[in-house]
Amino acid sequence: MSSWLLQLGFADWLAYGSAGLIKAGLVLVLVLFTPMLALWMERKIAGRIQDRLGPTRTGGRFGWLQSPADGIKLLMKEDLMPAAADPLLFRLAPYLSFCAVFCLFVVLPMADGWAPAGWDSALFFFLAVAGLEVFGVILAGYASGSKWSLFGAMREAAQVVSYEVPLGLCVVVPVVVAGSMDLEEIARMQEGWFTRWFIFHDPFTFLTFWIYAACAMAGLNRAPFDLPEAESELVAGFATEYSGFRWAVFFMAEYAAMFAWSGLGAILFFGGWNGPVPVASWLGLVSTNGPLAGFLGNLLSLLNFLLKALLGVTVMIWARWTLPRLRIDQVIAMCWKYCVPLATLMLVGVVFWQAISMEIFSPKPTGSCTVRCSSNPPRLSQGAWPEETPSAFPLPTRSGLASQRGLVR
Amino acid sequence: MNEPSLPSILFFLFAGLACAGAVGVLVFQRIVYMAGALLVSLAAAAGLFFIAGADFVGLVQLMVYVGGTVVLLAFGVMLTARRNQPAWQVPGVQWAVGLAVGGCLLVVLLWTVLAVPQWQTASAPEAAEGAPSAPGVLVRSGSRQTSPSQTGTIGPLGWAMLGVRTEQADQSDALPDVRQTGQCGYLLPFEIISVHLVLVLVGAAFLARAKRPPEPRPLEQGAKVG
Amino acid sequence: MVDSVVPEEFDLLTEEIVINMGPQHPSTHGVLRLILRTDGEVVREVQPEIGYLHRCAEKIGENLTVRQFTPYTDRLDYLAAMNMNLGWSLCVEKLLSWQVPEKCRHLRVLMAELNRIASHLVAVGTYGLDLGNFTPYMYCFREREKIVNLFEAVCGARLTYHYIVPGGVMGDLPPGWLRECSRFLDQFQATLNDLHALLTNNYIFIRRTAGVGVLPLGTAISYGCTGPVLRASGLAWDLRRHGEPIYTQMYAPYDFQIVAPQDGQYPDDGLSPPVPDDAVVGDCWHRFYVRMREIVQSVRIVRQAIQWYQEADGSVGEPMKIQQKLPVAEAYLETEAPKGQLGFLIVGQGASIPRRVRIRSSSFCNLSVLPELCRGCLVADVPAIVGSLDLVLGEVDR
Amino acid sequence: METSQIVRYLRERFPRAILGENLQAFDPWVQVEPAQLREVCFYLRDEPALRFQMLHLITAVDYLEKPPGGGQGGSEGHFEVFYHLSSLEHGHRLVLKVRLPRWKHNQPGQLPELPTLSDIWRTAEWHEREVYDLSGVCFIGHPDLRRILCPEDWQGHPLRKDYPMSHQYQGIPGR
Repeated sequence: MSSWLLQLGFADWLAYGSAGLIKAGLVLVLVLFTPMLALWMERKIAGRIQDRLGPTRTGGRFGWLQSPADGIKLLMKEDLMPAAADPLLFRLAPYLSFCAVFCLFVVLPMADGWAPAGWDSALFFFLAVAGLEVFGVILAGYASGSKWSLFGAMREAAQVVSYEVPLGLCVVVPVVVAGSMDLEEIARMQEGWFTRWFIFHDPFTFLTFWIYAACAMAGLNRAPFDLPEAESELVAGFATEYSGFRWAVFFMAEYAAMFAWSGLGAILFFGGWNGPVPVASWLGLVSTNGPLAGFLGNLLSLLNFLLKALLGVTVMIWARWTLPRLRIDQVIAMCWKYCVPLATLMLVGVVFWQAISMEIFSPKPTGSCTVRCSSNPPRLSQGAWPEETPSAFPLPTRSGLASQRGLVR
Repeated sequence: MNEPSLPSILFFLFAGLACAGAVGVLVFQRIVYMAGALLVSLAAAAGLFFIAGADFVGLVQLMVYVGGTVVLLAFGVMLTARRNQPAWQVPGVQWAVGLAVGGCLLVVLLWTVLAVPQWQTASAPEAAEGAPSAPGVLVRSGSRQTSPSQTGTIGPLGWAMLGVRTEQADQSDALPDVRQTGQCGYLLPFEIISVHLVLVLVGAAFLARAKRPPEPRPLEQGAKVG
Repeated sequence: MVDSVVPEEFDLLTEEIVINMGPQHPSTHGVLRLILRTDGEVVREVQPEIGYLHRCAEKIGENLTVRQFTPYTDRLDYLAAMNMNLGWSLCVEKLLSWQVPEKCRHLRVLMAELNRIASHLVAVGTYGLDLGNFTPYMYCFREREKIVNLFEAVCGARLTYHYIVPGGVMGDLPPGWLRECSRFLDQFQATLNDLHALLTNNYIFIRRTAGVGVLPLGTAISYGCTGPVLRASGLAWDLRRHGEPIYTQMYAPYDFQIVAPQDGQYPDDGLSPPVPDDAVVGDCWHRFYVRMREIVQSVRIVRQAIQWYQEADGSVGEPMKIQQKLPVAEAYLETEAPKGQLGFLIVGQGASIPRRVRIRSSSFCNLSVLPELCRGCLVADVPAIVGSLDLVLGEVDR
Repeated sequence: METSQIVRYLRERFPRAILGENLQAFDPWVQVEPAQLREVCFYLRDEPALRFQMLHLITAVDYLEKPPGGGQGGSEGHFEVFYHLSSLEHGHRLVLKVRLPRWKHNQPGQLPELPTLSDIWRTAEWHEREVYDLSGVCFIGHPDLRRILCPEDWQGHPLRKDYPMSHQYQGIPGR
């Protein structure tokens, strides 16, 4: 996009600026649309689980205008702020949370090449920004001035901060398998049949997915780990004093984060934009035969990705309406006593699995192979890596990885 | 100043933010405002790293400092949450001493900065060829045609972990066999030491816990809640 | 030298906060205010404050005749109004030493047990809500609506029925009502199985309730706890079997079990799941489980009551006259309400208006044990314990 | 165990404390002398043959002068406090009655006094608070004698017969 604008002769800051703005706009549409969709799904699924219909009147039989209706209602609500509140922080908190969640979407690759901004350390950026969201909640709890919201904020901070650790460990497992932190690279490696998905790659990644799912739900404060907004104890946790649009922003941040985390789960374990069956390659919708086919293929991939993410959101909603809530000490104990050790075990397991599988499938010729760097430090995903590279240690080289998986480079 | 280029604009923006945040930490009375200002300055520092092309360090800055330390600071603030924050009145003398010491430090810094040869000739930063093409890092065109000079730092870091001296690779084309020359990189041992350090700190914190019997305090009869 | 006081590890002396939970708190059932002195997450001291729903029913009782006071008894425990009316009517009949015809007794048992099922359904549903699970609440209220529709068909009201009155009942059953009632009972067991799956056997529910708020039997008796709270602590004491003759004769022909754990296990009724191994007798889980099993027993009683009612013949008794004179005597009678033993004391003074009406509320005594249960628990446990006591503040405050 | 046997146990143990009894009433009761109430209650609870573990109810009944409506009733003003006890082991029931003057030393405003039973049966703590709150009987030795149902700053005791009905509370008119 930016290079195309550059050719048109714009000044570089104008070109990059406008390209960035356009992409930000697209991502904003996505970040605003998914909470509305998720809210509608939550109401409908909750209704089904509880043997009732859910919204049916707003906008036709299925009540699909319910979310915009809620949004408008929240917009029209009076803008309340408690007297004991700290005015600046009280207003700032929801937007801080929302921006953090917005940044999560920046690195999610919707299709091959369709990532708003992709580095080769995209996953790391995802984790770094995820840590910011809890700061918004803490500010909200503190700025509301009431004991109960302070309680809620402290609980949430304790929970989210402690669940970042197992989440970080779980996320590293697919990185070890893929050998790169670039989400597009990880997704591209899972092309083809669903057997190529990392979740079926080896028993360790399979177990890691379930730990990831549990930790993601806990990290998002979704039931059965939704302590901070535990209605029964803390009324509404940190969001007690919020109403109207500010509360809606918190609400959107939560649902968008839910979508982002299940999207990340889809990329890391369920093959990102690759469907279970390689339909795109059968229909020839690949970028090699023309930009139009490539575009259609990417559209299909986008559909795949969105469906997988929504599947994850559905599971979270389903869990919320069937399971009671855990106590704060049980949640923290589960994190430190079960999730972290298990995730570490899985990490060690997958590392050995990778090392052993490479030794078995592509034994090295005798003598040591030295690792040789090309002129500029090579980028792993670039693949500009000479075939046979001697390495100082009996080290599985990149090419070993490539040949083992039969990737044509 | 000739035609402003994107990196220069961003650079000034982030540098300004960083300085403003730092000053904010000093100026604000309320401790939560200080935490907010600290957050702004550290995030701006992360931005500076991104402009400098060191995306990994930028991310680490974001994750460790902004995501970790400031959250812990806010956590600490909330645990000792006092409604009426004590406003520290700083007597005049301390202001004077502070300004004096700060001033000297500033002078020394400015003197050393201006003494750097490259920055003397060029007034505008974009003239310095050394600055890697930041835009490539920040806003990468979606269609993966990464400009040739595009240098992600994750890859080389990975190899450096395995003992490859990536920084020497730039000079000589063929990398000498690491074992013969014995110039094995020490990044991995360095990392292990830091992890070890974390464990030691956690152990120390655990051992240094205060040990004293709890004194039960009965609820005053008919405690009326204020 | 081993120091005598074993120092409790103290990481950080957190400052204790005094917090108000209620009276508008969503999880305290009705207007109950709890003053919690907490140290971080641990609750050091709980002090219940009641009286927000105090209407001084006893003073009203001293200004109305016994028949006029009956609607007030509906408003005590508004979730089990039939049982309240039954208790009041039996106490008046004891004072006047009346006997109601057998058909009326079976009809009263039928109504009382149906209302017990409805009351326990509310208790189970709101308990799920306290622990964060919204779905069982909906299932319970769906079934309760069916029972309330049956009551509406009988006496026209859905919550405060004023159906069982001293001397008999206000009116006989409408035609087809019994068929409707047995059809409800037939499809009811499916919902119970859903509730067991959602709550009783749910691992998280067990972790939240097993071993929480353990009430030893001695403390329960000393604090006057009765009903499911007492039975869950291991004492098989049910006034329907161990009460006064005027009350136990109503339940004499019925075959049902008294639900109480004998050293951790329950008599098998074939429909309820087993007890998990980390549930301690007298904890929240057992109080919840006793109510679930009592629902099963009440269903059995209602089925038998339908048979007995159809076989019995004669009138269903006619309500006493408004200005009925009371003897100069006192009569105190306790009956087994869903929440516990509900007692009425009437002191007659020869006129139609009694000298004193006194109401022994079971929730009042069950609530008084709360400070004992909540000492040292976590803030998240307080609603779990309050929910397990199944309090109705209308009965506590009178 | 028959109530008459229970009364005989009591009379042997506390000859002077038992002032009267009525076994033919619906609920057989025994009148106890206020001063020795605590000893009688300890005995009733701890005696293996009696084992009255449960205190159901504490009630204060106000026998003021001739009630309106011409019923005979008691003539002079006095208070009677009922204690309903029962034993879960033996299944028998007993009512203790204590007779008190309406006012201490007959000066209006001085609440009559009774020893507390809250350390014998823990349920007495709340019941005594309620009797104090609504009927105005002071219990000596009660750990936390406050009003339980009415607001803290409520004047008067509503269940007394001579309670001014058109009471006004913080500007809210009574009847």
